[in-house]
Amino acid sequence: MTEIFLLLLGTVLVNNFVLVQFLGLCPFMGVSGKLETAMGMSMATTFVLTVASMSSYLVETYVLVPLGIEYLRTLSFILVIAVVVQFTEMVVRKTSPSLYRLLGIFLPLITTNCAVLGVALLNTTKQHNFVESIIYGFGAAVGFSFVLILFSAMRERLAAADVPAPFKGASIAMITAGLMSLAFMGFTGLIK
Amino acid sequence: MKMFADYDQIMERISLQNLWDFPGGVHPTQKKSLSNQTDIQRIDLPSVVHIPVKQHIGVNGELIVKEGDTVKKGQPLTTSENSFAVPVHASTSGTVVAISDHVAAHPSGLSELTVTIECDGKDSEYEYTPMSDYAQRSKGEIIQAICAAGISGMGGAGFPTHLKANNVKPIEFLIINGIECEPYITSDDRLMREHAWQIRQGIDILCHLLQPKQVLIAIEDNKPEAFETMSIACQQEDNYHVVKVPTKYPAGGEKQLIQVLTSREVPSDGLPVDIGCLMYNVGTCYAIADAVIEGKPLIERVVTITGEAVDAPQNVWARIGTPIKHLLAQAQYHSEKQSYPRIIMGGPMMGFTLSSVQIPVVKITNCILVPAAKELPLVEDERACIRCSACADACPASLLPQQMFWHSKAKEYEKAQEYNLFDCIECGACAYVCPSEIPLVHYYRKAKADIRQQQLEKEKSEKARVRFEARKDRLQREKEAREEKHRLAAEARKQSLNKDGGAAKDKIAAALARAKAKKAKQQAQLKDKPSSDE
Amino acid sequence: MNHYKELTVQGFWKNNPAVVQLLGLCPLLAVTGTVVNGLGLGLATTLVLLGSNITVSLVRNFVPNEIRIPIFVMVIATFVTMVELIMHAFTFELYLALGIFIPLIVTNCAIIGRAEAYASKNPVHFAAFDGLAMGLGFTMILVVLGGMRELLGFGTLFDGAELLLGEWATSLRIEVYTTDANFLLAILPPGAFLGMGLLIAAKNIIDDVIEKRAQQSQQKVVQRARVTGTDL
Amino acid sequence: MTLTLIAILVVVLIALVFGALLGFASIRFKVESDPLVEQIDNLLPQTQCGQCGYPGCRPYAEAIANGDEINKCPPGGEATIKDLSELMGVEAKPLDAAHGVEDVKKVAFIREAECIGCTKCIQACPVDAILGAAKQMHTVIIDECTGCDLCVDPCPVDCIDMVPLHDSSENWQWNFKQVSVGDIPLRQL
Amino acid sequence: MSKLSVGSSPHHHNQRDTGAVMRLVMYACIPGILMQTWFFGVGVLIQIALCMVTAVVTEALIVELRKKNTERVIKDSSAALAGLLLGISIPPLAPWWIAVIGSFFAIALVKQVYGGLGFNMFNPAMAAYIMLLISFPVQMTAWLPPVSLTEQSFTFIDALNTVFTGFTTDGYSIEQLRVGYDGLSMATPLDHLKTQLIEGYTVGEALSSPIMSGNWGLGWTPVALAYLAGGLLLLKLRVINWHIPVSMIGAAMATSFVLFAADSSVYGSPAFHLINGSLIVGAFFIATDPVSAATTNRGRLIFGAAIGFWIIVIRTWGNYPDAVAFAVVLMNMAVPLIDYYTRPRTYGHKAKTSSIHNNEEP
Amino acid sequence: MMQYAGKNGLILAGFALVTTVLIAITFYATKDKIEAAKEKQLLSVLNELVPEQQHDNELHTDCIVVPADPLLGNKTQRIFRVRQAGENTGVIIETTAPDGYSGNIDLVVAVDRQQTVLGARVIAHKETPGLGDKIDLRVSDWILSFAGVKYSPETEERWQVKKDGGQFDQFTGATITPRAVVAAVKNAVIYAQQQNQTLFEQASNCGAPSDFVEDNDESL
Ligand SMILES: Cc1cc2nc3c(=O)[nH]c(=O)nc-3n(C[C@@H](O)[C@H](O)[C@H](O)COP(=O)(O)O)c2cc1C
Ligand SMILES: Cc1cc2nc3c(=O)[nH]c(=O)nc-3n(C[C@H](O)[C@H](O)[C@H](O)COP(=O)(O)O)c2cc1C
Ligand SMILES: Cc1cc2nc3c(=O)[nH]c(=O)nc-3n(C[C@H](O)[C@H](O)[C@H](O)COP(=O)(O)O)c2cc1C
Ligand SMILES: Cc1cc2nc3c(=O)[nH]c(=O)nc-3n(C[C@H](O)[C@H](O)[C@H](O)CO)c2cc1C
Ligand code: SF4
Ligand code: SF4
Ligand code: SF4
Ligand code: SF4
Ligand code: FES
Repeated sequence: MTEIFLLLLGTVLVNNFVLVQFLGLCPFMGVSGKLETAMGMSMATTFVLTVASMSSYLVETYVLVPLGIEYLRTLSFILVIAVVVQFTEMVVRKTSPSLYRLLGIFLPLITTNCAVLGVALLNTTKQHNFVESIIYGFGAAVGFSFVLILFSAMRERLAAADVPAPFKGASIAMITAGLMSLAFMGFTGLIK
Repeated sequence: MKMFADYDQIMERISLQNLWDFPGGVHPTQKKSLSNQTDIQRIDLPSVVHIPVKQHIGVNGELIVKEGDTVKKGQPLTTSENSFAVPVHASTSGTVVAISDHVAAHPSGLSELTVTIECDGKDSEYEYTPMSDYAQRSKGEIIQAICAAGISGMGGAGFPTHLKANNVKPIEFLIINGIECEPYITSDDRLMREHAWQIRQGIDILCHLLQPKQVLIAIEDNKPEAFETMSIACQQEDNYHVVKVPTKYPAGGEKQLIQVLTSREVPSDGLPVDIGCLMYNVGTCYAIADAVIEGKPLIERVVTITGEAVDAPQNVWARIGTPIKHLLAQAQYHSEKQSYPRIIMGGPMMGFTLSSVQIPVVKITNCILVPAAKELPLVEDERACIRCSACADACPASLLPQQMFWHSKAKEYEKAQEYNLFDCIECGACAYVCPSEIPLVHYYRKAKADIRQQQLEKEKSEKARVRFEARKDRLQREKEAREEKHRLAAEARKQSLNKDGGAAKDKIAAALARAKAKKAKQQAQLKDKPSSDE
Repeated sequence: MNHYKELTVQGFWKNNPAVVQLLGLCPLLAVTGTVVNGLGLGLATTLVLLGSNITVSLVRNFVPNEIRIPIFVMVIATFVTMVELIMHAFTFELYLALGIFIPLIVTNCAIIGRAEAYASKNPVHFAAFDGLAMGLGFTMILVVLGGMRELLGFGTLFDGAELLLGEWATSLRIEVYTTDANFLLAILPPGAFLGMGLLIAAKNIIDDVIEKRAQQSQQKVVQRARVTGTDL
Repeated sequence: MTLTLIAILVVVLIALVFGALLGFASIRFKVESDPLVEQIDNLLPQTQCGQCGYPGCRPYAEAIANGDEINKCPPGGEATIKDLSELMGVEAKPLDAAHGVEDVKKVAFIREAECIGCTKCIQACPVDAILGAAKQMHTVIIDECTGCDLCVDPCPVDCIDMVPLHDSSENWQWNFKQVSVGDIPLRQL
Repeated sequence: MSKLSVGSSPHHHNQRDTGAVMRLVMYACIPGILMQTWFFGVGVLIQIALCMVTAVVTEALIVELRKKNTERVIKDSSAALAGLLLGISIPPLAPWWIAVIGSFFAIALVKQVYGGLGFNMFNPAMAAYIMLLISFPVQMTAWLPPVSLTEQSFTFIDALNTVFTGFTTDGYSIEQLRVGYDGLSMATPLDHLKTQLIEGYTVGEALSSPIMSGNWGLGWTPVALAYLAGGLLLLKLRVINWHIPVSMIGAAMATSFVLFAADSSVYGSPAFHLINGSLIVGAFFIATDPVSAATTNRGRLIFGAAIGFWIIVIRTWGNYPDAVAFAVVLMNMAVPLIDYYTRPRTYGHKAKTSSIHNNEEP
Repeated sequence: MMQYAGKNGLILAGFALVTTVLIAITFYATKDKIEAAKEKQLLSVLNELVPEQQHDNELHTDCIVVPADPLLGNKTQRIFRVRQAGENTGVIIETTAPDGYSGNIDLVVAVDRQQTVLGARVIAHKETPGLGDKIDLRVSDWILSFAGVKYSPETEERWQVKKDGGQFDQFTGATITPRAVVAAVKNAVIYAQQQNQTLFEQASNCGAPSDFVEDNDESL
């Protein structure tokens, strides 16, 4: 139990996917303009990351390893992820328009979020078992959501700030992310 | 909602002088002693009075005088058909010399429809119909009398008093507001000291109308004399209670006073009556007594003229419509004592600056403040908000002024409203304490005005869309009808042509060719100069 | 020809994937500790982008909408895996240095972004050129950022060039200065973000200057359209 | 080698299944067009003035939905751009000056003495805000007029003026600079 | 009559402006600074001066570049205060460029890119401190032992020389100066505890070394108490509210107590945590930075408590022994969110204010 | 509807076929080269410690896995054996220093049969950049100071950092890291001495060679 907790804490804070590991940055920058959107994105990402780490684990252990075709890993993972995501999108769009409004538009973006493939690949390099894989995926997503939401709340505040013209927009967002990442250095060592 | 103290609880605490408090608030220097040392003075009549047709919240009344008419003091100039209209009266006798736009008692300095009367100095009075036996009259009659006397709230908001009095909900507390929390102003103070008895009569009338369980007369503890006289005036009545309220700005705000006395909060989309309270200013009570007992309309009020730029600060009985210039002369104003000439109508916290000395006294004018150079120094430009939240700590409505300011400034009105911008009572406590000297209230006012404007525009664009679409439909229908007609005509022609036989065919071809050429030409024209065709 | 010029300008400046579209940020920030890492990953990305743009453009007419994304990512994944295998075989150390970010080129948003936005709508020669321009534009930013960080963090430039270019390149290494107190911020994650932020700001400043110049020369006016009056 | 063949076969099989799944899903879960244009159109001022370069607000709304810039509507001005930027999730930018500038609100006013009753302005007005019949003088219904000024050009005798709407103390926007009598505002805002 | 001037109400204003507030905070630092100088030498003053000058110059340059009213901006004294607070957290004999780079970073990259005073989201001094710590760990951890423990005594000129050249006039390097009593090199008490624990000693053993006298870190404790006095003054003058200091110290005490109760041989006692390191300075002078702290009262309580919690967690398990800066900057990130969700109930509204974001807090 | 779904399936399958075949071809084309590169990588580290001319066996395959031992950081480790001309001349031991400032430090240590260290290298660590990371050869050549140092119970004293009275330098502001490394190297030598002969007798059991780089993502 403690191990699982530490793994979770480690992925959320110490090795935060966005600020420390540099994964999933494009959506981090792209959809963090508004708190509401960020929350939608967070939920969507959490769902997809968890499912992706689960399904890629299955593909890895039951298809790739037995057949000795690890070199097809990237291809098969991304295929699985893309299909899962797109299928989810279609279903959500049809069955629950309100949920779709919240998550749907972000789902296609997630396929190309490298955090998703990153989780799948890191799971195999770190040789996580099934449960660990899921926890890792979930933790990564929580870490992503966590900083995304904080970041978007900050950016909302930034909207009214008197930022010098050249720094407006992406630049100040990057600098803010940099300072966040600076703060996250404080977590180094929490999990040795 | 917070727990609701019930009647008995409230009365117990009031009798123990153990009141509640409202959050925030500030303690600006009072400077009341400048003007409250002398009796309310009677002053000379001005040579003209400017009486704005509308001096209250609501709609204009119907004018019943025209230029050239002579009017008597107290003669109505407008009538009220609509219950939201309050009539205005000539405040002295004389001749109506103009009914035109005149600069109004409004921060904008814009003009409004105003009746200008040249005074004849006789001050001859109109016939009043007193109603000293009001206790025998029906409520409707009394309310009619209040309305006809042109009374609107004298505490600042200018809400038609007869509307407030025409109430059907049960009232537990009739609250008489003698707080006068604004620094400098002493008009209510003096009125209570000198005319407690008449105020008491006004309260009696209101009690007759509203049947409250309890009357609370709230006076700040910095006015011991007023407290004394009001206590004496009210001592015979069991359910009249004169309450001393700790001095803190803005204790006189309706919502805050209710909170202090009863711990109840007026719901943000509701009215004081919803929680069993109704509030009147002491000046309003005085005017009600005049109106009902003597039938005398509201044509004069007490105005404090104060500030270190006048030599003789005092309270005066000023006729409605008196140009400010006249009052300033009375109090010996010296503009050279000000580095920037500045005249404030109302107090330093909520009053507004006047852009002209021709602006008249209106029903809500309780004070004319002319500060000397160092007295109320002009602030420099605002600095950036340092988010110290001193403003939030001072806000009596528990708002977050700095957030509303950020969003108002960035024109993010939706967010500003999310922070309950419209619950701001514009008391100015926040701007008073702000170390960065940000005119916060100004931003809120701008934002509120903008939001209202945007809503109007939204409605307008909705209307425009409907009309545009209706027009498109109409055009479409017309076009179809026209085509149908053409088709029928063509068919008819065809038939007649067929009868004519072959010779006509050439004719048709020729006509068609002509039509075609014409059309082509037209289109070419249309391309470079799109305009309607014949 | 004009169109090619336009594509080049777009790729390198106006619509640069890294500093304007903000795509492909992860590798951009993660591997730019040195110029050489940046260059290596940039070239790999360019290769993949070129390949995927060509392929996507070729097949764009056969691909049904609903399986568009899976097919595009499959195409990309194939190129990435090939590049990965090749790098693994021939530039082993660089492969190690770039770590997980090579397989992650698959999800480099810039690539799928170009496939969607350009290649799937344009003929193959333009798509190919677009891929090249975008890829090199991306590489340019990787190299500049890598240079900034390497210079501040290590005081060198082109350290480890031999990993990419072979032994001869050792001599490319430039030691700009030495201290015993390197500015570690530059090579740590926060430094990457801050550097990127400054880079974008710099671009904005340059754009501003260019625009100011351009503004003096031209002034466009838009013809107003009329809703009414034409079909009565 | 056979292993490789099997492997390839497996991947192909997976792809087959997935492709079928997506194809199936795309039909099973089909949805109709998006309501975006509607939402955009709701934000536009509906003056139908055409300054954006499109014949009317709705066409411009459609163009925005298809990726056109959001800063082409002068009557809507800054406020509309802000709303649009929020709806579309893009950065707000200043009004494109090529389309005109944000102006004070105006309405058309027909100098009735000069009007010859040609009805051209009626035909030009997109919201039917002008009253009158052929050969009679025309008037503008102020409440209905959107201030689009489309009626000005067609008038053959140039009797239509666009006059700014008056500020009243009720719709005053707390702009002290407009105060006619006052001097310097205490605080420059 | 001349023309009248017009403006918006209120026309009345109380007299304490931003500059006055900032200067009050600076004055309140004086006891702490004096105590620090007493124990750690004049280097402290040199660092403070360097930081303040650089900060003010940087601010002036940038404001000038942005064509704003430079004089007004400088007069608000916020840059000077940020410099001062950075100055007191830099080791007294650190080379001069540490102070310069740090202050420049604080003002240019943490404050002015956001638009200057009031707009920055992060605490400039602390963000700069972290930047320095991770960039130049050697210089930034080179704290001197309290004066009473050093063998060499050094003068103002010595200190100046060390800061600018790295050596005292007698040619001692900072390394040599740091070797104090018993030939042991000196770290701060927190650093000392941390390294001793890694080496496998218990807290008790670690605390018996000369830099500690019992729980009391030598030199550090009086300094902390002096800052406490200044902090209380600020509280009294209502420059700061009680919420942040109280909740921050309270949470730190509570967290460390739980750990201490669980195993007193590996976790420091609450008292140890309270009087060592910069917890007190942090609670009164740093976390209370109005610009980057939460602004609602409930928000401040949460903000302070979270800082206190993270301080103990990072001190205990993190790599960085003095955690105040990290904890403060970490919580700076959460401020907009905290503020958003802790809005007070407005007069006349139901308990839960309506919100368009009806999702719960993550 | 069904045939529509089928068509999509076929298209996707077609793409899958082409792409997998392409990858497979590349894979087989580069396979040997990759194996060789991996081997070379491992060898290059090993050969740095024990130069080519001092051994004649295939270092990277002549390798055993040993169970966890406190002297080797309580983890299963690999040991490579160095033989020359049929003689067992030394071992290269993987070991872990558990008490670095920020956690484990992984090392390889080469020891000859006279308990003299031939060389040591840090493979992976998380020490603070600028402080503890000087143990890394890429940052400073401190680690080279182990080469040629001999261990015996009598010289125990000298196997410490200078501050504690030994012969190894500590770093400015960081003593813990070098202490940990010195101790780990010393323990590895002691382990080699204790196990001495047994290390050479077992059969190789390491399986396919893999490189030393672990946790690549975390040391970014
Ligand atoms: C930010 C920071 C990072 C540190 N990193 C290391 C490290 O990597 N290795 C180490 O031995 N000590 C590290 N230390 C601790 C040293 O500063 C500690 O004081 C020192 O190891 C004690 O040894 P000394 O006897 O040289 O003073 C670090 C300290 C700080 C504040
Ligand atoms: C739009 C509006 C409607 C009101 N309607 C009523 C009403 O129906 N009955 C009533 O007793 N008071 C009514 N009031 C009066 C308020 O309760 C309040 O007494 C008045 O606004 C003066 O408050 P103030 O000066 O504290 O702002 C109304 C006020 C406003 C602004
Ligand atoms: C901030 C604020 C302060 C006020 N102060 C007073 C006051 O001191 N005395 C007073 O009679 N009314 C004051 N009012 C107005 C009251 O809220 C309320 O309108 C009035 O008492 C209702 O009585 P009326 O309708 O007779 O004017 C204040 C209003 C506000 C918003
Ligand atoms: C009570 C108080 C505490 C402050 N603390 C800090 C601080 O910790 N760090 C800092 O850079 N500035 C501090 N300032 C100064 C100022 O608010 C700061 O420079 C702004 O963050 C710059 O925008 C403080 C100011 C006050 C009034
Ligand atoms: S009082 Fe002024 S400076 Fe302080 S938070 Fe409020 S608006 Fe900002
Ligand atoms: S003016 Fe509004 S925001 Fe300011 S203190 Fe008064 S009620 Fe609060
Ligand atoms: S410019 Fe604006 S108002 Fe005019 S037609 Fe276009 S969208 Fe409508
Ligand atoms: S009257 Fe003229 S300006 Fe007004 S809406 Fe009609 S066409 Fe536009
Ligand atoms: S490259 Fe775009 S999310 Fe990582």
